[in-house]
Amino acid sequence: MAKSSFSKMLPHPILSLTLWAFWLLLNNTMGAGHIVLGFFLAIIIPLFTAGFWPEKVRIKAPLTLLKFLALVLWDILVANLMVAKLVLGRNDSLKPAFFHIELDIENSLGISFLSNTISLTPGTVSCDLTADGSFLLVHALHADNISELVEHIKLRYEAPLIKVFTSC
Amino acid sequence: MHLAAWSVFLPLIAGFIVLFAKAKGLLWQRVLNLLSVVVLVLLSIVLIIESSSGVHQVYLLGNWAAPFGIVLVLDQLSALMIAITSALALAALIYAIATNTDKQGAHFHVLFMLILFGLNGAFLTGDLFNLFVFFEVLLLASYGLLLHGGGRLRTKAGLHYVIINMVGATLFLFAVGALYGVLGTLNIADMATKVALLPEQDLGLVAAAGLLLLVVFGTKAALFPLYLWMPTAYSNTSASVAALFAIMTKVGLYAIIRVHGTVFGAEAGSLANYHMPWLLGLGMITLMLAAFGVMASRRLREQVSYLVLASIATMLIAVGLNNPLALSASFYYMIHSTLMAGGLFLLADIISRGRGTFKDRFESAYAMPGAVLIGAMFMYGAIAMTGIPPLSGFFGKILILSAALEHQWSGLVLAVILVAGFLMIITMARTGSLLFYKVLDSDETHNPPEDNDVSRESPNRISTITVIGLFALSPILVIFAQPITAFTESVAKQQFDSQGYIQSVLSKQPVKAEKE
Amino acid sequence: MEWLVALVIGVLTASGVYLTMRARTFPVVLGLTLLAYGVNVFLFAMGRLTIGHPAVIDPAAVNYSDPLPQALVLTAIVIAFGMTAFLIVLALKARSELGNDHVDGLDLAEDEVPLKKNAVTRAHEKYLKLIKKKRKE
Amino acid sequence: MLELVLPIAFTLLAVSILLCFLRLLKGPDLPDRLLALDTLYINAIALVVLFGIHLESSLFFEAALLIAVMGFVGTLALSKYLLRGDIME
Amino acid sequence: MTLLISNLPIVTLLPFFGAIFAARASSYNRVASAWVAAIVTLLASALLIPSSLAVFAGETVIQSWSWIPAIGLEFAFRLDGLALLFACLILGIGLLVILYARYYLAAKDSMGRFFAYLLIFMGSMLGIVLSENILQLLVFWELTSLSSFLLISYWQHRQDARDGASMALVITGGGGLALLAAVLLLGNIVGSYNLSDVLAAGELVRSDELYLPILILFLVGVFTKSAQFPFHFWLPHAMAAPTPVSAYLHSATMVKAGIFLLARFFPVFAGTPEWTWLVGGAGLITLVMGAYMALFKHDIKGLLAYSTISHLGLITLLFGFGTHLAAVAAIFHIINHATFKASLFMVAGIIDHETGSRDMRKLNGLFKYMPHTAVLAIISSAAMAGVPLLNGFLSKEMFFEQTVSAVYDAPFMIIVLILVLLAAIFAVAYSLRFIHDVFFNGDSIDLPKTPHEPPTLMRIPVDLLVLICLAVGIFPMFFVAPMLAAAVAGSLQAAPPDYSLAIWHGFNLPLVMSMVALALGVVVYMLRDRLFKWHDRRMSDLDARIIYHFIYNSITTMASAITRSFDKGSLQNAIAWIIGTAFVAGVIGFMSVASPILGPRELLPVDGVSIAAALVLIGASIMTVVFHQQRLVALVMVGVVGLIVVLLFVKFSAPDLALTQLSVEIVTIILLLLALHFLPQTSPKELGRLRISRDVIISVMSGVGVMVLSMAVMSRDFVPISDFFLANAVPGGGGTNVVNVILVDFRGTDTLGEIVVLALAGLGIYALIDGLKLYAPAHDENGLNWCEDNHPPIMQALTRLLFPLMIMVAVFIFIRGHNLPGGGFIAGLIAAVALIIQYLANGISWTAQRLRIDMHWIIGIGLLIATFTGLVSMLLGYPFMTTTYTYLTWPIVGKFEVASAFVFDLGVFLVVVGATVMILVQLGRLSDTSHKRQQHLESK
Amino acid sequence: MLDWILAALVLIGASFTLIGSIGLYKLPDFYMRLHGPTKATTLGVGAILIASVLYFSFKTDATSLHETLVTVFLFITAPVSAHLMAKSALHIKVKQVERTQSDYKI
Ligand code: NA
Ligand code: NA
Repeated sequence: MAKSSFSKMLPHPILSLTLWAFWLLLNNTMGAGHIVLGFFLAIIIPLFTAGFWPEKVRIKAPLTLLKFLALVLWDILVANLMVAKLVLGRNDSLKPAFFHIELDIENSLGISFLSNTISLTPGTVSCDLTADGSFLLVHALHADNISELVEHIKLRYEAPLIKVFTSC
Repeated sequence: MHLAAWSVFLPLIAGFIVLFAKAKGLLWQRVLNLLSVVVLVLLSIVLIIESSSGVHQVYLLGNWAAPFGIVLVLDQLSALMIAITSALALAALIYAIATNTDKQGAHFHVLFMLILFGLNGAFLTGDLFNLFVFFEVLLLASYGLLLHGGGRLRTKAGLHYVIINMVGATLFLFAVGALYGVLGTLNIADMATKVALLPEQDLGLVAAAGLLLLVVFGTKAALFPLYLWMPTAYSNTSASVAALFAIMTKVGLYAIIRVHGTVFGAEAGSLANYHMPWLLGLGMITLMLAAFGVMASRRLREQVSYLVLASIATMLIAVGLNNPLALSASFYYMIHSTLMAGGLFLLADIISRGRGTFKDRFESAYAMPGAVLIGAMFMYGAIAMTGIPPLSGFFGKILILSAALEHQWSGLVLAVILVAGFLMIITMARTGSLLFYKVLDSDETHNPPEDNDVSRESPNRISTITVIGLFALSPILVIFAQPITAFTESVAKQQFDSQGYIQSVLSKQPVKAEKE
Repeated sequence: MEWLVALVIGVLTASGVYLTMRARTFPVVLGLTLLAYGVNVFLFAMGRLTIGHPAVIDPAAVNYSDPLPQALVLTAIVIAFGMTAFLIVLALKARSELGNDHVDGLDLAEDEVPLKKNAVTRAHEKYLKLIKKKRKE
Repeated sequence: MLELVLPIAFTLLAVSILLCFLRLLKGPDLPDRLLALDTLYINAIALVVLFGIHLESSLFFEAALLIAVMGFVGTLALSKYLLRGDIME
Repeated sequence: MTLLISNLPIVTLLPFFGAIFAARASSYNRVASAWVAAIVTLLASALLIPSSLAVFAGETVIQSWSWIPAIGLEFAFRLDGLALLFACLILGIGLLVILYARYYLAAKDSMGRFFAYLLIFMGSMLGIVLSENILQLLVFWELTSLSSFLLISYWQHRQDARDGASMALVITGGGGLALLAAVLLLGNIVGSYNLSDVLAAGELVRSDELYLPILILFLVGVFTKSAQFPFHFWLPHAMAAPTPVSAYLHSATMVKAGIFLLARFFPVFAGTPEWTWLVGGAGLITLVMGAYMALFKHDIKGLLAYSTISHLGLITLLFGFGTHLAAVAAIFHIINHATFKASLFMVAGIIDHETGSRDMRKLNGLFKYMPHTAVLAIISSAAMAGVPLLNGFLSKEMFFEQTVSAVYDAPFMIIVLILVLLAAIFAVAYSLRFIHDVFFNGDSIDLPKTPHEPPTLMRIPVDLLVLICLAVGIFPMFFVAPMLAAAVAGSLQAAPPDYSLAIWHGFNLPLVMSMVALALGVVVYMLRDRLFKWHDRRMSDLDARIIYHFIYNSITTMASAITRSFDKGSLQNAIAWIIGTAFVAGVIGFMSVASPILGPRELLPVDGVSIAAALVLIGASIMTVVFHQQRLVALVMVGVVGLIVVLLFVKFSAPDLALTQLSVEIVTIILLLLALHFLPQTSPKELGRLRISRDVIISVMSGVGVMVLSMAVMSRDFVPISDFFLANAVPGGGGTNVVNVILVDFRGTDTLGEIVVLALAGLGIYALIDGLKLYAPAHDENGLNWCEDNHPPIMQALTRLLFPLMIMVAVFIFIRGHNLPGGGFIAGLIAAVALIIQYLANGISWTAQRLRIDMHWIIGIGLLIATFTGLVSMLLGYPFMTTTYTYLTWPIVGKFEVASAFVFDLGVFLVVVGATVMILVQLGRLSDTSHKRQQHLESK
Repeated sequence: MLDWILAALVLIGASFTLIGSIGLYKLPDFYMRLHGPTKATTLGVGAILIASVLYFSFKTDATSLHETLVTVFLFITAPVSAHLMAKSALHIKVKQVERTQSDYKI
């Protein structure tokens, strides 16, 4: 009973936490007033938006997530340098490619994270997701070996994401 | 002065109460709306009495002194405008309810209340940008009302109306902006004091902005060559809206009197009254073109629209004559023409309904039900509107003409007004003859088709009475011409006293905070 | 810098005016949007241009940009948005009532070249016919 | 040092937005123009933040934030338009 | 006694009130209307008696009340001899006509309408003759035109009646307006509109430089009303009226109104060469032409109409002579003509009534069927022809006498004499024709009815009138002298000259002329067959009506042409006019003062980014124009423009504007996309080079104009009121963001108006979309089917993630608005966009299920909050919208501000969210309803 | 030192933003152009934002971290836009360069 009313009050605790932090970041302050205000907002806003989050977000392995994020940030840095080189160089030597990645991840937020990651990292952009959510179409700016690339993505990004997101 | 402010806020509050009442059903909305309009009518009478002292009553919105805050200013002219608006609104509303016009689409009553909010606000505000805002309020409400009910021609007319007014709004902002950029203020009274002190090298900009503003107001007032929106808009909307719209052109005229009259009044140095010749000249052209339009009309509603155009042109001429007597005459004429135009639009609708599938087209139709009464009313309205004795139109015209005698263009003014009047008279005679005399003979070969008979509506008692109610004001204007002209003279005198307005606005002090 | 802004205002106005005078509703809406941009910048510029002095009171600040035109422009932007929204919906209404998107309700004005019929226009024509038929019934 | 670099940075950004604009003009397809618009939005964020540094003012931060939050909505809607015609269904 | 000091207005207004009763009475009893009319007439006559006695005693009765003092309009009446004479004619003949009409009207004619109109006319006519104030006279003058219109068109189903009526109205109404101008100018010279003053100011008027224009305008009024050349042609067409009307209006009274004015204003205008030439000339031509035309009319009423024209010409000519004696003759002839012509018309009516025809070629030998009527007709005609012992003879003799004496004064007037004689000859001829051709001359041909005598009571009015003709003709001194003397005195405003009313003045030139006229008249009539043939061949085409119709049609055509060429119903045209005018106005305004274009203000330096951004903006703006036919591309271009405008606001220290512009920009793009789906994707190409060049010129001009204007302002210094806002924002408004404080406090009413606009847009759009169904394309332009994937899952997932964050941002922006850039409006837009993204990504139904709020309520509550925040201050004795703020200190939280403006801003926030979401979602739903309809249609 | 770091960050940021635009401008087909902005700009903007964080944290007495939010939003939204643009381009069959290797035919 108490638990259910708590979960009604706080349908998405992680979200609330995020929002609280978010609020303090927004205001660029750790002032007492904003800590209190942010706290209330972090409770109220999820209540209002609860309906828009049909499935509960559970993050199983927060540490993995953090590691994953750091990895991605690094990759983005690398990607930038790489793309810069490709862009500034002779473009007719580029070997662009379209290819599908068969997905093992099922959680939609997870798929989205994967898709974003792909788009943000080395020379790839996620272009389409098949209707059943089982294949992601990716475009690569320059791909020497497509299957290697697919493997790389699956191992480096999909695997940790599967760990983090459990589907309901 | 709280009362004057209430004439603005009452329709606003009523507006959203009516919006909430939507859930309760149309009857509630009707009752609430009627009640509010009746209160407005009573309120406006009180305002006229209150303002008759000749003192400008100034209301500091937000308790900020002019020119920093927005002020509402009640003088005799604004009280008069509010009164005319309320009276017209009452008639239009009753007619709309009687003919179930309000059922033809959503939110009629809310729009109706909010247009009154915009109108009364525009009549009271003493701030140029705030005038813009109230203009936009009343315009957007008017878009909704104009389009209410839908239909091919109405939609097209609405499209034109909306786009032209959006262009107008843009011009308005250009003008306000330029005036602010030079004078550094938005308050009309403050602008006047600043213009009077402006160095020669900045005067050209103010002059340009002033004329630009004249174009804006001229568009609203339907001045040549800016009036093209007007006949189609008025002739294609629903009758009660057209009747209410009879006030819309007067808003433009009012704005010219208020803004240009104050900012470019007698004390404005080399720009004093520099807009007047334009008003007079363009007013005369408008009048002639309106008379031609009356002749060229192919539908009754169109014709009535051109008659209204002619009446506004006549007023513009009177204002352009720039003397107190002429201005007084234009106010007398405004009271007359606004109410008569409203009545005539409603009557045109009754006629159109009575003629079945022939509507208001100028073709011979079968005699309409109640033709004798309606015909008599039509004749009455035409007499009033074209300025034939013994109704008020004639007296209004005489007032204007005798005020024109001293003007250097008197001959031309006389000629234009009389010739235009003549053309309208003969055309209206032709119209009446066509609508009521030259009816198809249902006995002979042209038996009215069955379904045609069905679509011919007998005049609804309440709607007929509404028209009669408006028309009955014409003889009152004639019989009580003495007190009424005395009143309009006093209104005009107050307008010529720009200094009085300026002093009152700028000297009003905010309410001091009470001691703790 | 003022010349640049004046030029911008001028170009926005000219483009806006030209589009506003087009015969089809959608370009007119775009024209009015540009015109609104133009007049908003104009109105804003009437408070004179200032760089780096937003009108937010700060004890350290030496001067401020003129806040009044900014407030006016804010109001004007909102109003223009309301008007544009109304107009575009009205344009749809007009298309439904008039059967085309010409501002005067003409299928094809005298000085217009008919468009090549494409899949959509053909389907639309068919649809209009269907409606007509239904109205007759 | 910063004072020296900022004008250069601004110049780079100026060239950048001009390049975006050229793509916008050239197209050839709608997605190209769309991409150019999207890139302009991102350039604008850089410009605004840099401008804030230049003026030593944080009053422009929200402008950058809002461009990041809402700038993509236009792209979203335009893409959806190409996909479905009907963007809200 | 009050009756006696106000009997004149009562006499005048009585018929008007009587008209109401007459109109109502007919519903009770057919004849009741006639009774009402008769009683009213008798009553009015009785009321006039006391004042009449005073008049005969040499007084002028004036009764006046103030009316519109500003212009000198008084409610004023005057009875002198002239007025009395006319009042007697109006009432006396009126009574006879009422009696006559009661029998004349057919069973199916509406009695009520007829007598009501007749009474209105009677009152108007009385008003003309009894008015002391000439403006008031004009009121009645126009009323006679109006009532004449109604009476002529009484048989409204007849084309000739309608045409005749409108022609009469055009001519007499137009003349009335000319008269109005004359009266206004006259009053302006004299300084009063009262007749007493005007009549006393003849000298002043005649010496004024405007005398001739005024005279001409005055005479246009007179001539139109009294059917003088060249305005005579309406009168014959007015004969379409029922005959009592012709008898009353178009012979006895209304057409005499012009003549009345000649008599009335004789002391003011007469005695100048201009007067003589204009009045005399018109009278002479009318006299001769009317007499000639009368002979050739086969319709008996036509004959009488032209005869009337001719006699009116005669009277006019007499006034034109300008001498007092001539005026006496004129006034005398007015009386005589009224009596014999009224009786003749009544006879014509009887003939028409009893035979069903008025064509003299058919009517013959009626004497044997209606001898009594015939005798009456013979006597009246004789009077008309000027046969001795009848009244017509007396005045005609006086007329000849005046003509002869004019010849003595100026020998060339012999031409006038000859013409006058010619007219007299024709008068005899047509009088003879009226008798001979109708009552004798063999048998009738094809008459619809078998003729017989009329009912006795219908004949009695004729009997009485004929009796008067005889009485005056034989005993003029007894029957007419006092009246005539009084009338002459009233007209001349002086003692009457010496004149004699004796039947026998000795054997003089006038008598010879009479004899010659009688003799030659008979001869002319005998030669009529040849004359008719000659007339038909040569003269029948001569008809002023043709010219009238030509002018009338030309004016109508011109009016249409002008109207259609200006008001083409083209929006593009209208906008071009407005913008063109604005440009011209701006330029003229600027040029009207010699101001330099640029001011002395120091300008800001330019930098590279600004140039680049400006280039992008300008380029995108121009590309919008270039690509406007490819709408989606143009829309993208507009998006670019909007973005650069955001940057411009950032650059020039307007963060609030930047935020607002950005949010609005996004919403606008969505809005336009939603709409574009239902519109064609391309516009047709335009060929009209002329139009395009015109538009380019207008646009470039306005662009340059605006650029110069903005540069002119920006290069000048100014002193704005804004320092006040900067100084008072914190102490007075409690906020550091001055722009926001202006919006919610200093100028809160603007913001209130602004949210009302937004609310109205929402409601208006709701109303527009209500029931709107459009064609929603099933595939794109190229025939490509839409993508199956309506809610791409990646977009779905990430936008849901964004939702709470965006709401947080909205709250953030809202709360800080009072002190830092932001505020309710921007926050509202962010929240709205947050919601709209959900609609975009997840679909309407999905989102609506999770957001069960009617946006109407949000709007309403928002307005309510905003307004009531304003109203609360009124309760505390402050003006509307007065704000207040205070600082609170709470534990943990610390010190924070509470401001009423904040609540107001909350109202703003709600309205913005409500209206924006409502607008977009309404549009979004459109496709659903449209699709359903399409399926429905296709399934049929 | 800070000054140098700031300068470097600003310069890196601006350069990468420019490179993104260069890619947008010069790459041969739409799909390839897509890569420029989505990557280069993230780093470009990111670097400038970090510069801003450092700048305001050290120049003023309060730490300024709110710039990170811009990055957060950008990392969420920019790839979504790219994804949708690509999807729509595929849908309307925007051409790809001949040499594109593909297990997928437009
Ligand atoms: Na004044
Ligand atoms: Na939709």
